[in-house]
Amino acid sequence: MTGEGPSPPGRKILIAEEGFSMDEAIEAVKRDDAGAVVAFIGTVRDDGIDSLHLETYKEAAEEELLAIREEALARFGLLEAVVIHRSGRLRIGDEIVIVACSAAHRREAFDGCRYILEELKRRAPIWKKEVGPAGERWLEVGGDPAHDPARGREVP
Amino acid sequence: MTGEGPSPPGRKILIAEEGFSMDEAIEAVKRDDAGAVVAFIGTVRDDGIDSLHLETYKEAAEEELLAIREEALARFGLLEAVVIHRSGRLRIGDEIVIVACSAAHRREAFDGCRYILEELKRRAPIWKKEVGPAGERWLEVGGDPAHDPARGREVP
Amino acid sequence: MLVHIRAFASFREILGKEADLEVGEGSTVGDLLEILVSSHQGLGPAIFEEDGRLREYVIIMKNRERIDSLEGLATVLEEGDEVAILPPVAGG
Amino acid sequence: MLVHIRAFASFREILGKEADLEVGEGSTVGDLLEILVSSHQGLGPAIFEEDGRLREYVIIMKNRERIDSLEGLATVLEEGDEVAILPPVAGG
Repeated sequence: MTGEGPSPPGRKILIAEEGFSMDEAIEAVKRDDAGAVVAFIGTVRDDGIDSLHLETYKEAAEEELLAIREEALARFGLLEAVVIHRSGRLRIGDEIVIVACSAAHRREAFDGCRYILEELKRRAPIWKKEVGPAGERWLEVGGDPAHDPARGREVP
Repeated sequence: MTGEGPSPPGRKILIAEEGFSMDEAIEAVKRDDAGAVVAFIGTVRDDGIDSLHLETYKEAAEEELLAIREEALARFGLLEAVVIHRSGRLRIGDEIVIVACSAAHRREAFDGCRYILEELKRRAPIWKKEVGPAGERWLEVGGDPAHDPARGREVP
Repeated sequence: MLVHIRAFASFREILGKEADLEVGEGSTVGDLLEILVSSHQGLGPAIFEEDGRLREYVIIMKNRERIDSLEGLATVLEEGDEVAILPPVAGG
Repeated sequence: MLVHIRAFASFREILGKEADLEVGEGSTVGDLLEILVSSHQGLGPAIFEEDGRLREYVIIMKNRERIDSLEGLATVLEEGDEVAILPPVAGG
């Protein structure tokens, strides 16, 4: 299921210890029958912090991301989807995550990308600790209060 | 208004005669105060065509794209936005357009990107001609057979 | 006086890409289109309804501004104006 | 029998990253958590409500499956099981 495609390292889902190439992730979802690619890139925002430490339950996170990806492919008619999430220590501006999706048309690509992102935040066992002048702080809530998982499950 | 930023060629809006770098467009919208980047990439879908010819009223298209970009910055609180649209002859899989937006949070980045894309399709003086085995055909509305022209004319 | 005409996509295939056209002082956009229609077969039905109104999806610009936001077909032309005739757009 | 314990983020700071723990045959996830609570100060209030139920946002997994979809705290453990204790997630 994860071994069929091109880079990033031939995998659709990756918890990455190192930085990743946005171009490669986008190239990996392009297909001749797709007219639309939507990519979300989350970056470390300067909120007065020095760095962000990402901790993951790697095996469980990859399983969850694979499941979320499969759901999105089926529910939104995506043609391809790649998710890469960093772990480890990041600095301001570094990429945390990329969710890249392709579809025949733009609506599915937007909706599928957003679904994967919201479900990732809600379900994937990943944690963030902000490290700043005032000390360290675990961020405890990742989900968007406006996101309704039930609604997200419907094919639009 | 267009000269302040980094590449692509220092401009936020571009009608490009040649292929463009997706990575450069995305890098151009990244900012330390942004936590989210959303990029839409439209590509030539294989609908049994040989090539797609893009014709633009370049000066008017750039003015319109600049206006749409300014609207999106103001309405969605985007921190940065770059739009590059190809003109000329394209083949299956080639990039037609990239709309890259950054914002503090993902919701604004998604909504702003989608707004720019829909307004571009509705308002920018750009036309597509499909060239295939059956001859040539101008696409007269939106280029997307699933797209409803009446709905497409409304501000989304 | 001379005005500059530009046409795009399917209208370009009827009218040619661009041209300068001599029109009388005080001519309107409507006057200009009548001249073009009379000299280019197929243009009339392409841009006008049977009752003579401009088709809804046809865009005419004077100096890159839609004539809808000026005085429509009654918009008066001046020396050197650029008039563009645009079929429905299809970018993105 | 030995079970493997993993803890993450704020719970890792209380429990340590991972450890093997000896528990009696037939022990449940609830039994295991009681042992951990009794030996790690601060863990009890972090994962349990005052009435002894697991806090809603705390996730316990056995072999990477949430105990919610097994038998909850009554889920029986076997030799070599991996039990993970997760605070609210915050990825993306």
